[in-house]
Amino acid sequence: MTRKHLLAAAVAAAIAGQAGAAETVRIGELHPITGPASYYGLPESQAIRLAAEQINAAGGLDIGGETRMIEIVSGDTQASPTGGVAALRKLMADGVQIIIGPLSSGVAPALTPIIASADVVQIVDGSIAEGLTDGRRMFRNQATVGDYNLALERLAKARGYDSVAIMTDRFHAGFMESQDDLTAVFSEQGNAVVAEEYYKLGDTDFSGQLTTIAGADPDALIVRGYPSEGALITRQVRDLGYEGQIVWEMVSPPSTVMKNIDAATMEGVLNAIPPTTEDYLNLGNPRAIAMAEAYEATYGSVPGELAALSFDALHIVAAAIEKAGSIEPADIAGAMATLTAAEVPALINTYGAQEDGRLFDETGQVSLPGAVSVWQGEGWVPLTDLAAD
Amino acid sequence: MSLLSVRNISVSFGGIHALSDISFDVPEGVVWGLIGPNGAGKTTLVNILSGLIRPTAGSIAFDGHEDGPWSMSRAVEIGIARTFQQTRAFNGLTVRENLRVAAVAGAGHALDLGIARRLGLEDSLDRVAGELPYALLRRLGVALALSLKPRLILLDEPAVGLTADEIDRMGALIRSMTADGVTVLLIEHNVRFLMSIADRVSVLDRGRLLFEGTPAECQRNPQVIDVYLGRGGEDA
Amino acid sequence: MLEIRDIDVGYGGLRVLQEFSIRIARERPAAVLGTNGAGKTTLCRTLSGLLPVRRGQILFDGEDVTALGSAERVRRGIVQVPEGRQVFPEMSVLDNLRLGAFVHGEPSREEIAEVHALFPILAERSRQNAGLLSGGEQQMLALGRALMTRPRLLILDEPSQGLAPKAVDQVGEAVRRIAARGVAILLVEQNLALAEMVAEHAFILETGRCVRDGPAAELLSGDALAKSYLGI
Amino acid sequence: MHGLTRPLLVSLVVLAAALAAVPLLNEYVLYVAMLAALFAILAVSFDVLLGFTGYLSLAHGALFGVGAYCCAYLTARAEVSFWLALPASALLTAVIGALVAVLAFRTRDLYFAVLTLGIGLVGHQLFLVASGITGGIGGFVGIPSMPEIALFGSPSQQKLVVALIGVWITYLAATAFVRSPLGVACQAVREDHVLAQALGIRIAVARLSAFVFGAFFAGAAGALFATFSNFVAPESFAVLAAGFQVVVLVVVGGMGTLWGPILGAVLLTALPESLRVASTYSLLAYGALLLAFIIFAPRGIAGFLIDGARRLRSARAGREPSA
Amino acid sequence: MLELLPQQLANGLALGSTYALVAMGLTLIFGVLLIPNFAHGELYMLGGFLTYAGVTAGLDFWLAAVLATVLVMGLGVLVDRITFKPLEQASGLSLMISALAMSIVLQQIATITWGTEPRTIPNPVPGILRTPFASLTYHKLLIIAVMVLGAVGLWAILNRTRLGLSIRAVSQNRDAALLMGIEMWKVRAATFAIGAAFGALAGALLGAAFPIYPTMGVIPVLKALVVLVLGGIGSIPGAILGGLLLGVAEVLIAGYISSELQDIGAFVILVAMLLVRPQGLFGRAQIER
Repeated sequence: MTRKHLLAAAVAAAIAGQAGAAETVRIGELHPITGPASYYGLPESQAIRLAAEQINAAGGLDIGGETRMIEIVSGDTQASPTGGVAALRKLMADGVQIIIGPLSSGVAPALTPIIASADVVQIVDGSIAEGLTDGRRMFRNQATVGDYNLALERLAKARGYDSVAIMTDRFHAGFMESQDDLTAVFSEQGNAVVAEEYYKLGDTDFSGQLTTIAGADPDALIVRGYPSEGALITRQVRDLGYEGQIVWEMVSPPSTVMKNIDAATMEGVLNAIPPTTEDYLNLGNPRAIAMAEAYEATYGSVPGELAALSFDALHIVAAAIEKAGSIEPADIAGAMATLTAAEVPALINTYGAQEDGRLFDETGQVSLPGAVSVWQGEGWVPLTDLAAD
Repeated sequence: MSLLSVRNISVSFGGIHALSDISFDVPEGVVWGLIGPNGAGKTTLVNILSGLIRPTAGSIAFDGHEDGPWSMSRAVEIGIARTFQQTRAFNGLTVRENLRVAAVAGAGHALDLGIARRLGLEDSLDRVAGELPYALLRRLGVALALSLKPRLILLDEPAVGLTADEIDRMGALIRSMTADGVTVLLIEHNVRFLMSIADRVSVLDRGRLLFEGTPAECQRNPQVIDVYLGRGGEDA
Repeated sequence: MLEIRDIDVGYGGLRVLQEFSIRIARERPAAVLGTNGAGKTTLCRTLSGLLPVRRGQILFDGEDVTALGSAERVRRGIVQVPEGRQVFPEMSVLDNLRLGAFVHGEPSREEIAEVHALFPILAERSRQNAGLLSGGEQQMLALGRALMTRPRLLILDEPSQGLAPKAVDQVGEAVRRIAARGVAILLVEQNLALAEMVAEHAFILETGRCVRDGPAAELLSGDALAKSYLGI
Repeated sequence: MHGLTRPLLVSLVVLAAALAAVPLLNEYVLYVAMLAALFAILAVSFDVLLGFTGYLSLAHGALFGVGAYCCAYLTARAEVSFWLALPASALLTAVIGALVAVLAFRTRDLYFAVLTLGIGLVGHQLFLVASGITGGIGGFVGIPSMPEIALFGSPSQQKLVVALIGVWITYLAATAFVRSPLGVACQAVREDHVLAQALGIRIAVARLSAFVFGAFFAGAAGALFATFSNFVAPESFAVLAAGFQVVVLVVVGGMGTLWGPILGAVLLTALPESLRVASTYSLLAYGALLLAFIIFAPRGIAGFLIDGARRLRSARAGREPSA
Repeated sequence: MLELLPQQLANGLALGSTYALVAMGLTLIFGVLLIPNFAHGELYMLGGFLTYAGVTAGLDFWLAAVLATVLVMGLGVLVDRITFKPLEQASGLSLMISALAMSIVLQQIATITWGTEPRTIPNPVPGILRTPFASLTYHKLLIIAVMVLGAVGLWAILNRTRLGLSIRAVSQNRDAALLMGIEMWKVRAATFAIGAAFGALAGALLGAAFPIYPTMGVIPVLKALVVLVLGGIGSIPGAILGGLLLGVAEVLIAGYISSELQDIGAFVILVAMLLVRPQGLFGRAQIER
């Protein structure tokens, strides 16, 4: 054990030597910056950098009276478990003790054992897989898949669907692991599940499954996965003559949707997930609008759907550091556990407060209940009354 | 008593008779020559004896084993080894490795470099077979077969492409095999060479056994001369 | 017409032709005779440009063609009927003939008719796949295909191999007629039958070297070759 | 086995040097080095089949997964000691490898490659579908760590030490195998299987043993991977991940030598890590480097080094290299 | 369930046609030149992206598709020059690795140019043909038609043109073809261009139904490999029949057995097929080397 401490001391000394006089707070972010998942990962990474720049421009962090700037260190998970672990190890070897991320549910559980045994605090801003947090060192400001399903379940109940069919992306860890719970709730509520079918990311032809589903003609078809397949499934099932309600459960930026399906076919499709960046923009959330404008000015593109979560994650970390007055992971984690939404004024997302007003529950999880929106024209519109359109 | 006894072997490929009703007996300790023009079926016969292809009909007995025709591994097991007309060696391996493969993996005994010495390969042991000069490659082919310590060796045109000196050397080698108790069945185009070392000769023509006798009888036989030079003969 | 000067050809460590030299005149069809492994096919492939020459020169009509590619040699009229005939088995007889004329564009009807006249069987089997022809018919096709190329020198690599004697006679007859049109002939053979019918001059090839040459009548009749082959 | 002395000594020296470097490495480098070592085990075992027997199997990544899941199940669910689970996983993988081999060896060349590709894809799908055992897409969580070895360093250092010793054992076993009568027979199969048969070699036994040998060590590497990561997911064992990766490692390292694949594994694990700084261009650079490499050194690093050494030797001898 | 069978069969034929379309280019290049061009999937991908680029620049879909196809044909020849030509003497394995490397390079060029966001070309033929037994979108009918036309076109090129004559000659006997004065580099370039054209055309057409993104070619090429082996490597009829077989099998498994087992089922069919007929449907028995 002494060896370990020696090593840690040596690393700390090396870092101190590196950082020199203008000491910064190093915060690591782990997202897929390269590879196919970079479409989701890059905006998250950029939103974090944006938030950091804004905080620094406003004078930096006030840590027990001392002012420090934030330095973001990026780690590319390449959306693979080994890539993610290597990136995390690299960040830790560089002395980073505060981690934001990861996005992928396939990466997150690979990081957990390492973070659990290290002096690091983590806030997950992407993965929705169950577990992952412990309320001591590991937190999450993203919804869990259970939160996602909550909206679906309420929708099915309110609409009184007699029969539902479910198409699930079996490469999506979160959706797959919650499949049984979801069908159990549906059955309990009297929404008979008449078909449970699967597909995988990258599939292009779903006609085998969809012909069966269209033949069963359920009141609702629930599609769980990613928007390009969602758009395809929607088109193909309509082509097969299915006329029931189509319900998506997926993060689906309208820009991506519009690149893959025409607006007329999408009209009336429902989506049951927690509100996304786009939703907050549509709702006229001023902080969302400010963030989007700054994002566009900096990166020349619109922020991704998950950008608001990543943006929030950095602000939560910053608030926790200031509250703790320390950059020790244990202190930050302690402050994070007691943080209230009011203490983080920059938050874009509307988190449900815990009973005692805290942001995180005792397992380190925020409450971010799903909501239902409907596709109208060229985008999602929040649905206020579940029982009617 | 004959070492190898071939009875009524026939084989056809796609309706064409490559060999019809071939029978002969090879006594122990001789060099038995087998000649005939291209397409006569000589290599087919070697392929059958070594188990590479199965005949359509007929039986083979060898050294008390009556169960022929047999598989390639069985043939090696009972003491029949062969060489190939287009010399086959393991081209990516060195000479030493080639011999090791034959001795260790094929015959199941240790590498014996005496064979390499006998074939004049001792200076080339570390050369890659694929880069050997032609004559050495042919000798390597024979060395591989000898490494199996066979009782009968089937040599498919060992002298092809060799210079006169090398042919003489090959002839001496073949004679020395019989001295060691190895019986030789020798297919050859170079009739001069064959006649000089064979004890007895069979002539194949279009799948049939045309002649059998001593080399001297063979060279005098007008039918053999005609067939061999590709003059006349009856239609197939 | 064709002059080969001291060429060395080989594969890897193997030297197949060594300091090989011969001269061939248009008006005297020539035969190169040798046993298996003497280097006959290597010689043919070298002349067609499929194998590089390591040393020496090949002159055709006084021009050095040593460095030319196979297509250019074909254009200049060096045409080969390869060993084993090498027809395109899954193509029709007609398509095989068209390929013969490839370097000159589409063959005219007259050209095809001419070949058909020489080999009537090819007209009969025009639409059939070449792979379905008998050995002798395939040899006719290979010859006809070579004629379509408008050869000035026709190299024949063991055309009698695997043929029945009657078919050999037919091939010999055809080659004589081709020679009569002023095409130079280089017949590379193991068997005497065809050479006796066709050649006026002969070379004997042993292990990559030309060991004897002379008028075919002298070299082939009597015992000279029988001695070389049979060792009498 | 007197011929084994030299590889034994040389590899011991290399191993000692590698072990001596372990205390100098930080956690990140330790992790990457550990991955490289596991891939080296995979590559060396795979080379016995690809480089020495001449068969391209794309099912090796799936066999790696069999070992990983087997060890995960044994240690996490059946609570077997890791030191028992490791050989058990390797053995089970060898048995499954034998079944795969019996199927696949009915074909050759590209057909063999595609058939094993199919088997590899089926294996990956089975990891996904058999979620009761494997945890499905969510992965197998909570695999116990290797028991601590009291003698040496931090857990990460211990992992690397075990992995390096694993490479060493694999290398020696592979060396012994390729020099054994079976291994010699495998090379005969690779070079010319008709001649091999004519020499009485039972080619079916030879190539089966090569496949099983490869499967055994792939299983062992998988078991180490599972216990070192505490978590495994099907994605790591997809044909497009480990399945192709191991082919690339062996070909880039140099087929038919046993040290070449180790160099290949080290280089190609280090390369993407060193390209991390280039982020958006890292994959492009990786592809371009790989392309350049295969074009300019088609026989791999080993071939490149051997040629270089030969040229150096003949230059020293003052003559042209002979053809 | 059984009343859905005609619909499922129609689905399967439509899916199978997409496989056949991709596989034809791959099998042509392999059959003629013995090159496993795994980068075919990236030519397919570029066919999709370039058509998309053309359509978003305001071109008519068909014009854009033709332009993209021509561009990708040139690219196919370039891929051969860079990836395979320098390795003429090397083993098939080296060819495979260099193809893999080229795939990565092309994917990354597409990523840098267009990003990884999936997008779909607006469907040029909207609408559905409904019959009492089955209904198919016009787009699927278009793909089946293009597959059939492509096969007929390829047949015509191979059997009715001089170029085709030389390609067939090279595929049957390379040496004899050289003796006819056929120039290898021309055949090589033409084969790659035609093969690439099939990839590009498939990409353009399927991009009007399926999302386009840089790694979209990976799975189709794996499927095409399976199709190749099913049908017999190098055989064009084999590619078509193998493609249709795989498509129908996948759809029927998803429709009647389990969509979770779709991939496993398809590969079990492959394995079973190879065990019964190791050379594929139309393949010649493997030749001893």
